[in-house]
Amino acid sequence: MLELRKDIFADERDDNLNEIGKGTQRQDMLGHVTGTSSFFNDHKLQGMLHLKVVRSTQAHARIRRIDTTEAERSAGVRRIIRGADVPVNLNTLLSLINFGKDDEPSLAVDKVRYKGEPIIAIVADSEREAFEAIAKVKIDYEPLPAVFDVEDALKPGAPVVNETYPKNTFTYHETYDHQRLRFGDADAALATADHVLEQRYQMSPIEHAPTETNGAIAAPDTNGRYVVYTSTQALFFSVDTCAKILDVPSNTFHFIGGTVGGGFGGKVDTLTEPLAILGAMLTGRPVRYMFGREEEMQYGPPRGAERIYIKDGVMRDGRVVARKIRAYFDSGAYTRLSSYAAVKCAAHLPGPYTIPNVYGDVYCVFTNRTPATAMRGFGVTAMDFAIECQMDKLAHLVGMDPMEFRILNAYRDGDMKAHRREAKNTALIECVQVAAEKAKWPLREEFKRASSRKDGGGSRAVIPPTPTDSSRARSTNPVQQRTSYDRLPPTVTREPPREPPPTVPPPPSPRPAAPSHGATRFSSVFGTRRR
Amino acid sequence: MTRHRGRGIASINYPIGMNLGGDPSQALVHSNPSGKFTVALSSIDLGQGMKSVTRQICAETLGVPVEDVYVDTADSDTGPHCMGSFASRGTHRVGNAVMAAAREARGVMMEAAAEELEVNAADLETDGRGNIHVKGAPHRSISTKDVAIAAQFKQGKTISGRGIFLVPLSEVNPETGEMSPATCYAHACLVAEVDVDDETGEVAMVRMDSAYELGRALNPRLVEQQLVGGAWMGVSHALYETPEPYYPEPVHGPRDFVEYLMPGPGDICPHDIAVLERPAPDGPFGAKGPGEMCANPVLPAVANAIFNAVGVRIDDLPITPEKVLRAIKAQGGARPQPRR
Amino acid sequence: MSKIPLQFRHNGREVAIFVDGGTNLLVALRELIGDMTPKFGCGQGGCGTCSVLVDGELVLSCLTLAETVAGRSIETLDGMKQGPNLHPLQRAFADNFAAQCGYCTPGMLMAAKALLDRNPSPSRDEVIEAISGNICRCTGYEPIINAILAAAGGRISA
Amino acid sequence: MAVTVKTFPSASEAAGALSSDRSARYLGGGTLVMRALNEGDISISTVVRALDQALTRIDASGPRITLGAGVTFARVLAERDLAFLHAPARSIGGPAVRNMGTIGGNLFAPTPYGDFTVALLALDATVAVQGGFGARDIPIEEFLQARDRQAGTLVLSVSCTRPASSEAFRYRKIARIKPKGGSVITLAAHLPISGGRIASARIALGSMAPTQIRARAAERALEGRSLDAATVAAAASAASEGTSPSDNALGSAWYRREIVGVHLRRLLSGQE
Repeated sequence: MLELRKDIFADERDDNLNEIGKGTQRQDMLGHVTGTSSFFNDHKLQGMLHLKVVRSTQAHARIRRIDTTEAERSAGVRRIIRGADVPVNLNTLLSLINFGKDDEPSLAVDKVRYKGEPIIAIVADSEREAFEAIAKVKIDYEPLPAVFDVEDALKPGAPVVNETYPKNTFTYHETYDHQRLRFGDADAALATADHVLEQRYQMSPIEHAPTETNGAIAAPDTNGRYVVYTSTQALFFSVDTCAKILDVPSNTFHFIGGTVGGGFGGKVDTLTEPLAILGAMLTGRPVRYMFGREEEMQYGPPRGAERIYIKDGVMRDGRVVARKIRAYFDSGAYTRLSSYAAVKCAAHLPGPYTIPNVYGDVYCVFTNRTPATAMRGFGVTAMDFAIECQMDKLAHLVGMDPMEFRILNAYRDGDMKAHRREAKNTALIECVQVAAEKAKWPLREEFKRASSRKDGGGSRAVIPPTPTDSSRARSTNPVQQRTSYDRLPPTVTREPPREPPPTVPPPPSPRPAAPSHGATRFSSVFGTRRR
Repeated sequence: MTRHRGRGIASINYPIGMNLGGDPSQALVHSNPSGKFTVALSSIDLGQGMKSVTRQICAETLGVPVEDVYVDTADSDTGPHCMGSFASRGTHRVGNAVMAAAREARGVMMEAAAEELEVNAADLETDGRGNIHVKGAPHRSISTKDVAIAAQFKQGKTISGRGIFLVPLSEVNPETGEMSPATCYAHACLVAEVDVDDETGEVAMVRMDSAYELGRALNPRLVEQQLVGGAWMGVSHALYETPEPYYPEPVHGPRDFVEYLMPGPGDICPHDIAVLERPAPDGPFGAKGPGEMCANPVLPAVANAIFNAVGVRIDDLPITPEKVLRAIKAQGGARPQPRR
Repeated sequence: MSKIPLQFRHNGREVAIFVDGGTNLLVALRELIGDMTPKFGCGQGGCGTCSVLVDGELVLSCLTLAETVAGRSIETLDGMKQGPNLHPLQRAFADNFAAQCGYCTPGMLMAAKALLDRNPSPSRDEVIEAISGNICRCTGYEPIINAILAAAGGRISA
Repeated sequence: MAVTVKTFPSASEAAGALSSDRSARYLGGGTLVMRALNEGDISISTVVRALDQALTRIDASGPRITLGAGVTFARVLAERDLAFLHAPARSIGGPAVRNMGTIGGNLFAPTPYGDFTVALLALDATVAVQGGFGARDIPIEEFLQARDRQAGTLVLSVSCTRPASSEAFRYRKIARIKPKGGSVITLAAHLPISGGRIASARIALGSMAPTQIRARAAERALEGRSLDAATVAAAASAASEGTSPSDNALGSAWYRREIVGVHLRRLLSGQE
């Protein structure tokens, strides 16, 4: 049930509108209920071939030899595609906006970096014949030690997952192995806080699980072009990615999509389009490449897992005075979009609260698992879980009602946020008040009277003195991103200085066999009083 | 007594759009000779309602009924560039582009109408039902259809418009993280109520109450779809989902919808939602975007409710019955906290 | 490769096709008949997007060997409309905003039809049971349940 | 190579075809074989079907009931005389799967499937199979132990004795997802009462070992006793004895061992 609270912030709106604000029926509803909405796979093409990929059985291995002779002779096989057949067999998605280095092949050549990585693509008359040919491909692997834990991956001597980033971390600003946020002096504030609470949080990977799996159908079109029916969530992203990988002008392609059976972030990576088009180019026939459900679940990119450590200082009156965060994004074997998730996450710190001292280090870490990508709430969902569990614990620690605790610490108009921009147009307090009202959760009068539009700014608008990390290298003229359309000369790559991993409490074993139940950990640091 | 009830809360905010490459989107709006408009986009509708919300934005801006607008998405030959449908950017970024394009088209439409009515375009207004008339003199009126016919066959005008919306890239200071990550933020607070079985660790959702602030609910039914479905996904993330049940050890990954756990229709609970509207200064009609943040408050609210019910903190997602049971056993039984 | 001739009723119309051995009914309907309303969601029996009715019974077309429907009557969403008018269930789904991406909708509607054809006034629990084999990732199920109850309650006229 | 479908009028001919071809699989309801084909299992190149009406026969009139292997769960649910099997039948899949899936197929369904078979194990069912060498009856326990070696034999029917009362047979599937979810564990209990005391109790468990198994220690705890709180507690605490559950996507071995006693206690004492 949904209720519009038009009474709140009414003075900031003009509600005298014709179409806006109406619950008008969806333009696509009639198509949906009659089954006539056209998804990428709802196109029947004459003589369509089927593409399937041979996936790595190893999490980390050198490929010694690939033998496709028997597969090539298998019935119904039209074409075997190897990495060498891919014109530009190295890419990273955000290279289109010059963010990050090319680090991922379409088809692995000398090494596989996760179980399920595509090595060979087979185009055949039928799916069955493609499956039969897959069984005949022989791949000789030399297994390498694999790393699956983000903190293990940062230890000296850890296996190098992705040689483009030999430290197993994405490189920020050509300098750092993490994205950082510095606002005020968190260490000094922690030293004088009434209570300090340090906790570890672990977000799971998540599969997007759209009911329609990833896929594309590519077909030779008139005048040397290719028509591509696609499930992509980002049409031009996919067009430009295909143009780069296949080394042809982008107007070679006519992409048609726009009606997609759920995405949630899982259909940005342009995994099926390049191989489907290449298959069509090499066979002259329409080619479909659609993930099966197990492929979608295990080898389609998930939301990356995140591990987050939060150390907070809180005063007896409930004011949070310092928040120090270290977060690790598990990017899997390649960058995809996790590099940006870390930036977005750093900007999100310390959550929707005005905390005068904030310190954040956010790492994008490579491990030998399926590369992660964007998902609904990208870069933020896990951090919100951590922050909000932490806020509940802090409220408990100081004996405050958790709703009132949030209102007390909520950011308000005019406050300075940790990424050094003034908070405007805030509404956290009102959300808490209305949710409390709906849930019949009692709030004291002073908290009912609080407002996002009152009592912000002033001393809360100040950027506090922030100590610099003298030990760290300085980058003088940071150029983090430019669009590829800027035609910048390629930037010079420098090795980032390695900083020692900060000392942390030992993480509990991630296996349920030695459970990481929060209870004992929480009680062990519960009430660490400094005075 | 094996089942314990508890309530937990969480409050969050969420940035709208990305700070990547300016995060641009374009739109083209044009009229056919009958005064019916087409919006050409390359943006994707993956269920969130892109076609529908941009249709309403276009109709409102043009001043025509929504039935007179049709949105065509995702053809790279006809739709202009868009970064894509993610990062809660659709309503805000694409909506702004459509608004700009519709404004330009409206300008031409009003000029054409002015020529037909022999008045100054500034003296005209739309009635939202397909007519344009002189302000204060509704009888001096012309239909958008007649305007379109005149523009096409008599005046030689194209009733069309181009729009782009871009937030210039904000460089990130490598030392301090200083940046402008977003121009506006949506907000939410959610209360979750759960039952926890202290012998099995099973958690059942009882109800949710929430308040979401979204700038403006351009279409409350579409907003409701996002918030109800998104909260379901939040419950799913909190209690059920993972493609790696023993993360970081990569074993026993689910292969089908029986092994990949998501709440079924028998696991859902009542959810009472309030929507607040504090318009974003740069949003189309003030709108932000509800698409992603709707799930986020649910995860911690559920975790906090479990603590309230049985006194254990589960900081690892998903909060499986096993983790709850292990924690309860480790503390020597359930310790219900004061009811709230 | 020899093809197997196959004849059945598709939404009231006799159709004849030739299938390969092992072809499932979903492929036969989509690629040989051209009825794109049943969708591929998993091929495993777990999602229900390919649901159709065979002689009035709800089945998963991806797990049905095509040649087993010889001589039988298949209903898909393509045949649900009553002439130019929407079926009450289709109307109810629309009125209740019970579709977002629309990909699960054909299967949901067939599962709902299988229920209402047998049980015109189901309880909420019976509705939940009836759609329990169908995955929806967008809506959270609530609007779908409400739509089916509304259609059953006759609050939606054809 | 496309798949060859061979359809026979009689079960014995189908059994003959199965036993002579290692790549042949019998197609019942399709939930196992068609899924395997869809997912690219190329070890199957022949699909064998039988149109034999005996395979879909239900004989539920007397004290001993017989279900043809091709009987679907939906048909069990439609049969009033089979009320004691309605709970296990309803716990399988959603409506479409129940319209397709068969009693015979369920005997072969790997974990986390095969819940109906848990009920049959508790009921001490007999499985009638036809091999290349003729038909024979096998106790279900023996059948399950040798299940991996049953390729080439065709299940014809399953029979069991009807429980004396609705109280005498209890079934519960513990699933995370409602109303349709994979089994974390599945429990079935047959509790014949003679003179107020339990005689020849059979407790069967699903997902507690590589195949469905009996909880013999729990059965012993019940034997000769009345179903009071102390007896129930004794059976519950013995529930995990002799089990060997595994970790899977739905739960860990540790969790299964922890909760099997709780759920057995609840089942035996009639608690939710």
